Amino acid sequence: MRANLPHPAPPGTAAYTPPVLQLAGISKRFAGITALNKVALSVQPGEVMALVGENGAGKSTLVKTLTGIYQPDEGTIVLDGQAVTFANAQDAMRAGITAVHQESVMFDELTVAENIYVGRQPMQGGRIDWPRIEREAVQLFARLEVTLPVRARVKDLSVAQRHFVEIARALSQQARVVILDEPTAALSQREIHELYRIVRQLKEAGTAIIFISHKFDEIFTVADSYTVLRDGQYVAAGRLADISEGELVALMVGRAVHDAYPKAEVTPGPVLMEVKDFCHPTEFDDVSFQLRQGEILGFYGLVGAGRSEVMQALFGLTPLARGSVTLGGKAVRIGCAAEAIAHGIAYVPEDRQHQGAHLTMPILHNITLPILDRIGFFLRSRRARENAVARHFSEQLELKASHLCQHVAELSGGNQQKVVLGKWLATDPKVIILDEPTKGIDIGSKAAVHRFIGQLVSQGLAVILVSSELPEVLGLADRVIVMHQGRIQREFARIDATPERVVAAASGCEAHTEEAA
Amino acid sequence: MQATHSSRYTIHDRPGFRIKALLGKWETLLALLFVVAFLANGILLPTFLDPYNLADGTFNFSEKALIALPMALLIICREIDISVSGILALSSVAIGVAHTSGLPPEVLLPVALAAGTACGLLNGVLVTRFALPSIVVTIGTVSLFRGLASVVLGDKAFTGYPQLMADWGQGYFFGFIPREFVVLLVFAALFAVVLHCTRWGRRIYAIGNNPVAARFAGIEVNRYRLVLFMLTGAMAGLAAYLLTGRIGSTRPNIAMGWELEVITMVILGGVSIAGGAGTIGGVMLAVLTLGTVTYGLSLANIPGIYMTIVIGLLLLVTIALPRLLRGRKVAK
Amino acid sequence: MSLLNKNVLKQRETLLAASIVALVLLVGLRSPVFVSPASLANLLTDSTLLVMLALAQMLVIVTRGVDLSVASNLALSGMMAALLASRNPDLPLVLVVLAAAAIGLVLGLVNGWLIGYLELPPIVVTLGTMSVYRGLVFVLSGGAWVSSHHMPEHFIAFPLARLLGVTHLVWIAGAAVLAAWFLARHSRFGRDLYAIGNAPSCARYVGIPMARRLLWTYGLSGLMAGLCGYLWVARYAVAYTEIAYGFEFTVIAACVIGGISIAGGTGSVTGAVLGALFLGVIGNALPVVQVSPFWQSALTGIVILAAVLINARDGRQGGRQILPLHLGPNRSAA
Amino acid sequence: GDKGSAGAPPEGKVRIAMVVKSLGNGFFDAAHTGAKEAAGQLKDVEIIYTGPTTPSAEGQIEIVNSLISQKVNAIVISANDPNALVPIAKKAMARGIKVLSFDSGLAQEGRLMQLNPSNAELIGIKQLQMASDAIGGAGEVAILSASAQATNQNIWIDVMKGALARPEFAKLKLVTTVYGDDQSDKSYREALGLLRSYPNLKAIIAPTTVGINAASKAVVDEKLVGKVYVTGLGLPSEMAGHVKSGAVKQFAIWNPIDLGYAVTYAAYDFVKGAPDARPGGKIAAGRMGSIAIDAKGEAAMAEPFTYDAKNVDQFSKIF
Ligand SMILES: Nc1ncnc2c1ncn2[C@@H]1O[C@H](COP(=O)(O)OP(=O)(O)OP(=O)(O)O)[C@@H](O)[C@H]1O
Ligand SMILES: Nc1ncnc2c1ncn2[C@@H]1O[C@H](COP(=O)(O)OP(=O)(O)OP(=O)(O)O)[C@@H](O)[C@H]1O
Ligand SMILES: [Mg+2]
Ligand SMILES: [Mg+2]
Repeated sequence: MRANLPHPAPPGTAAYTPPVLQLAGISKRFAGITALNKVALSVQPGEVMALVGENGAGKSTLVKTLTGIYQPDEGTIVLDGQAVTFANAQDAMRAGITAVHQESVMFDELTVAENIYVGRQPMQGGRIDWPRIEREAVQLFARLEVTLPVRARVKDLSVAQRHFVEIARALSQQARVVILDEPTAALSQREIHELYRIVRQLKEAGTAIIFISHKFDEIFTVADSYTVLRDGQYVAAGRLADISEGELVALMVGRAVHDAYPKAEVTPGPVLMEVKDFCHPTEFDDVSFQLRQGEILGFYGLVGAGRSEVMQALFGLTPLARGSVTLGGKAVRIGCAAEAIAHGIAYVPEDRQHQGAHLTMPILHNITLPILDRIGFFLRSRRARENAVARHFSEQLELKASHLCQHVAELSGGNQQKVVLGKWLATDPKVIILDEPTKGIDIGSKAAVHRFIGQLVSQGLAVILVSSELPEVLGLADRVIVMHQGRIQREFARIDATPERVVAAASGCEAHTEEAA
Repeated sequence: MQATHSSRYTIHDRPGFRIKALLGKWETLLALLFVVAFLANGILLPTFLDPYNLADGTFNFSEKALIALPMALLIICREIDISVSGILALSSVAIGVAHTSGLPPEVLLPVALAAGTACGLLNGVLVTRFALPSIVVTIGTVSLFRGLASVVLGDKAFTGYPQLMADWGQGYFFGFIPREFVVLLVFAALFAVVLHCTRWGRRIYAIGNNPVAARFAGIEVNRYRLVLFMLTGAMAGLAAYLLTGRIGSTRPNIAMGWELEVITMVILGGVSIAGGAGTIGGVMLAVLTLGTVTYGLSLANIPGIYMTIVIGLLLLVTIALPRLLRGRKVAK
Repeated sequence: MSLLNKNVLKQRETLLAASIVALVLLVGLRSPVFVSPASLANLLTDSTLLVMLALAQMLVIVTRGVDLSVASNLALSGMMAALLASRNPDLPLVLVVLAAAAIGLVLGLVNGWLIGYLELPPIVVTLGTMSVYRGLVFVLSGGAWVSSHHMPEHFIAFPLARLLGVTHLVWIAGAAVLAAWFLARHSRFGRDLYAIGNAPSCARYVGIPMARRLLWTYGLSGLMAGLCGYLWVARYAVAYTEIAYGFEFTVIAACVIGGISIAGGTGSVTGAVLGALFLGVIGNALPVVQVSPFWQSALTGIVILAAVLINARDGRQGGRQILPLHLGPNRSAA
Repeated sequence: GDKGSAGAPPEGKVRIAMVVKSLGNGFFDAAHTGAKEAAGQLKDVEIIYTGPTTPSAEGQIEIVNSLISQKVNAIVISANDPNALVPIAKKAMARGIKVLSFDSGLAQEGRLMQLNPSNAELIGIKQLQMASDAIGGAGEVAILSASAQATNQNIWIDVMKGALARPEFAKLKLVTTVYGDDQSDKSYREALGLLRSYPNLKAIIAPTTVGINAASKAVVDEKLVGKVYVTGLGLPSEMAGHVKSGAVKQFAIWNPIDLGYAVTYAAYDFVKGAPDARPGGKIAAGRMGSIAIDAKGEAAMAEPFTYDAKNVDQFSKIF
């Protein structure tokens, strides 16, 4: 049993109950950068603390140092009044600190149950106790009130389901501190609400929760207190009750940011692209829609609805069973991505790590990859041109990097996303498809991206915006198409797209109710 | 687009020049190694520095190095070809068949190239069409190719090749620069330009670095793979032409086990087996270093088997040393 | 879905098993002597070494690695065992076998250390040690043969001696299969290997001691090679530098045929065993059915490719099933 | 690429390089012993013993290349490929190096002289003779050779096939020829295959050391000792065990020590430019007396010596 020693009150909060976890002077350096610089933080049992900061502020790094994945260069971690050090993730888990990390931690070929207990399977007489693992997994999901086949291989799950497996892993250990690093990034409205419920459960059970997110609405919904990091340094902490959204943003960005959804007023021009009767054996069926010049067409749907698949087919990545595309009046064949790019279509994929970025290549090469044809054959002699292009877009997106030859892997999650975005803007497209473009981007940059989308349409581009963030879709789109189970469920004009109706349509209510999952 | 509103962060074009970065480069390490080996040989072995000997020494690795060039591209592209020595054998047989069936000497080179390319095509098709891992495919095709060679030859051998081939295989320019070596240098330059200065090369790196993202960026990943396999086959065919010309005979066990030596050259050259990194300069440095070391050893009449030990250790040390110096770093 | 997956695996393995039986019968038709009990028993005995090495190799491949040095390791520890036994004939056999295994283990651990703790790519490391170990065989033996009359009787006799009518080789292989199965399915060690193979970068997030696991995986592979080294040398009653030259590729081929993905993370003991048996059958059938010796290599190559293609057929996953399944026959084909 | 006879005149010791098919081969190690003996007697001779790791022509070429650079005085070589080494051998001779071949010969234009251990005829007949002796002159025999490309073995096999026509071998029936690639496991498997496919097989002729060992082991394992006899070419030190086990009654090998000894003397004569060192002449080979060179520049030594239970132990200590 640990003794509860008295504590200095953690900064900004009036602490009556002693904190369960307390950090002091935590620093972490990487090759070049100082990711964390003397960070202090403290949480109490049953407290939900929002950890906020811009991309690259050091949130994830802090999580990793807390969970024994990185070892801090200096500083102390005090758990229940005892200074602790973690050699590896197992130590942290045993001590009761678990996390759902920003990047997915999944073992595709293993079953759901095993994914939860991987690395610490309960043993029984020298061999793994499989029955027990499955039993406990079932109980766990029952407690979370989500239904998942524990024997399924996770590679067969949808992104959302995978996410719940990770959450289950974090909760499988009787944790006293649970850290959620951008848990809602891949989730759609419905799952997000389930997540909230789980968080409240934990809260009532007296677990301390560190909640990392770039979405302020959810921060103010679930969290009690906040801690702000900026450029790896502790900036402020306090109770959310005592602070406004604007003030919080100002704290983390170090300056004021204006409304997140600046809708540039453009009146949609003539029809630019028409998609007719797209069909795919397994993924989607008779998808047809029009896209006007200068229009932002929103695609909403539950994660797994098949939006990305449609877009990837439109971009020539997946062969169609049937379907046709007309661009600017004349029919075009799009057999491969190269042709799509040639026709002025750009697709910004949603899966940054695997589909978007070349992590161990320089920013420069990432950005110019799709437009090498235009830059020239002998790239050596075109260096200046290449640099100019890359710099132009990095600056417009306010990329945080030291030089253009830096490897993308060294950037924070959000900044990686910006590189991918820049890469596709550089193709100077007529139609740009943005699949979850602001996934994991901080509010400051998000505003930048939205401003940018505004600019794009005002220059006569047409934008397809696939997003699982309802406010974003409603805020930006002129029309909203809602997909459900691979088919277009409904289309809303801007005016009559109310959150309720859109969400309802997304979950398959209205009309074909027999299909509702 | 419209005028850039400058960002809050300043981004330089390239990192400031740091001597440490230069020293940290693999090529620097290799160059150092090469110089050391060269000097050591020069000091210890009286016969080493004789220009004629040095020139002749290049015969030992020229053909292998010619295959190492496309192999480097393949490995950068996350593929590998274990079957090169099999291709070489089969191409050599093709030359023999063509020659014995009375074709003129001039067409023998095209024949070799064609045969090699065909083998490469088979590898490429199996890898790209059926999405098979190349190491698996080529483990299969290597015994297929060699097998076919021995099917054609039985227990016979092709000999009595035309002078033209001998000239290219054994001949010299200006009396002492081996033609094979010149051919190698020309191709090395060619490959270096393609890989480092053109958009083809850039795309090869991109594919090796992240094939999916490359596909999303509009690169015809499979076409590049296919072409690289065919290129490797063709270069193996060229090597077959030169080797056959040099030794003037064809047997099914010709060039047995070369694949591993070639791959060793490439890896020692700093090409990452995980793909996406490596330079032709590095590979050529590795080739020269290996050439120097082995030639030195054989001048000292050290049995070949000790050479394999030395080469193995060389490989292990050169890849382990940087890690040991840098200490174990956190994997990303 | 999971059930479906398991079925796919099952299908693949039953298919392989079936084709092995078919092959045996086919050869039997051409030359009946092949299916005589004695011949089949010998076939089994003859495949044991490949089976054992394939099992160890499987564990390695599951971690996304490969061990090219097994054959050299086998030769080295085999030669050491032979020398040991011939130098002091009255040394108990147990000690000789243990020595061979220990040497193999050490050689394997060298690989493991370089790969696990220095995070060097397996193929490169084992490519290097492959030639180093092979060279050492020559150096330590002075290039000389150790042949039957140098070796003590019991040393040679053991592998083929019978217990309950079954050769020791088969008993040992059987034990190895059981051990591997338990390791792969029911031990934390084994499961960690699968996790590592599935997502190396994620292993540290769940606190799997990757370096240590890899160290011992390659150690295990070495141990097996060492044991097989003794068995090989004793079985053929001769030890020289070139023994088992190029055998590493046969072992890898066996794993590949057994459906063990080079990409790591998947692979079953059954697969490894069947793959090895498959090659064993081929190797024993070719001499019996009088195909021209010049065709043998080509045929082996074709067989490997065929097996790989069959495995690949159900290996590739298409798109996901997003559409509801009751759309009609033509669509629901996933 | 000819830079005249850059091979400097032999100052001091005469350096003779012995290039063998592959190192770690008992036969050639014995030949080396012979060469050293000769060197000891000739006083001013230095022997360089070398060869590739695996028996490959390419490997030997690299070695000869370096020997040329070292300007050795003579190269005596047992070639893995009679043609593949000709170009490099010519180059060596062009640079004033005397090239001789022994055991497994080079094509004529590639060497000054070829010292056959014995002639192919003798070797082939001898092996048939031993087989027929073992099985009482009648029955099925099979051949288990090295790789299908092994030059010597193929020559001998042709001789045997030809000789089967002779009356004394009329009752011998050669059923097949298989190849073990000089790998113990494959040879063993092939031997088993023979025993299975030919139930009334009487003898296996294996003109290669790995093969004869594997075949003997197979016969023992199959408990066919006394029913099937193995014979062929092998070294006493490697065969003694199988002779004891009874699987082998007789086997043959020419004396590698004498071979190495003689070829060293021959090379010495050529370097010193002895008047008779030429096709049609003869060489003085120390204790071996003088050996005649025929018009094609070939010389042969005695017929292979046979070993059996009586003498094998005595010789197994020597080579
Ligand atoms: N493995 C690493 N090597 C080098 N630098 C790193 C590494 N991991 C993170 N960094 C750097 O540390 C800083 C903090 O990164 P971190 O991922 O913690 O930011 P973050 O707050 O999580 O941003 P985001 O909200 O985008 O996820 C960034 O500047 C990043 O470039
Ligand atoms: N079970 C799975 N196996 C492999 N990839 C998957 C799986 N589930 C999702 N993905 C991939 O992850 C990405 C996001 O998955 P998601 O469920 O969002 O599909 P989606 O149809 O794009 O959903 P959305 O409508 O939100 O775009 C998609 O590109 C999809 O290919
Ligand atoms: Mg983060
Ligand atoms: Mg999506």
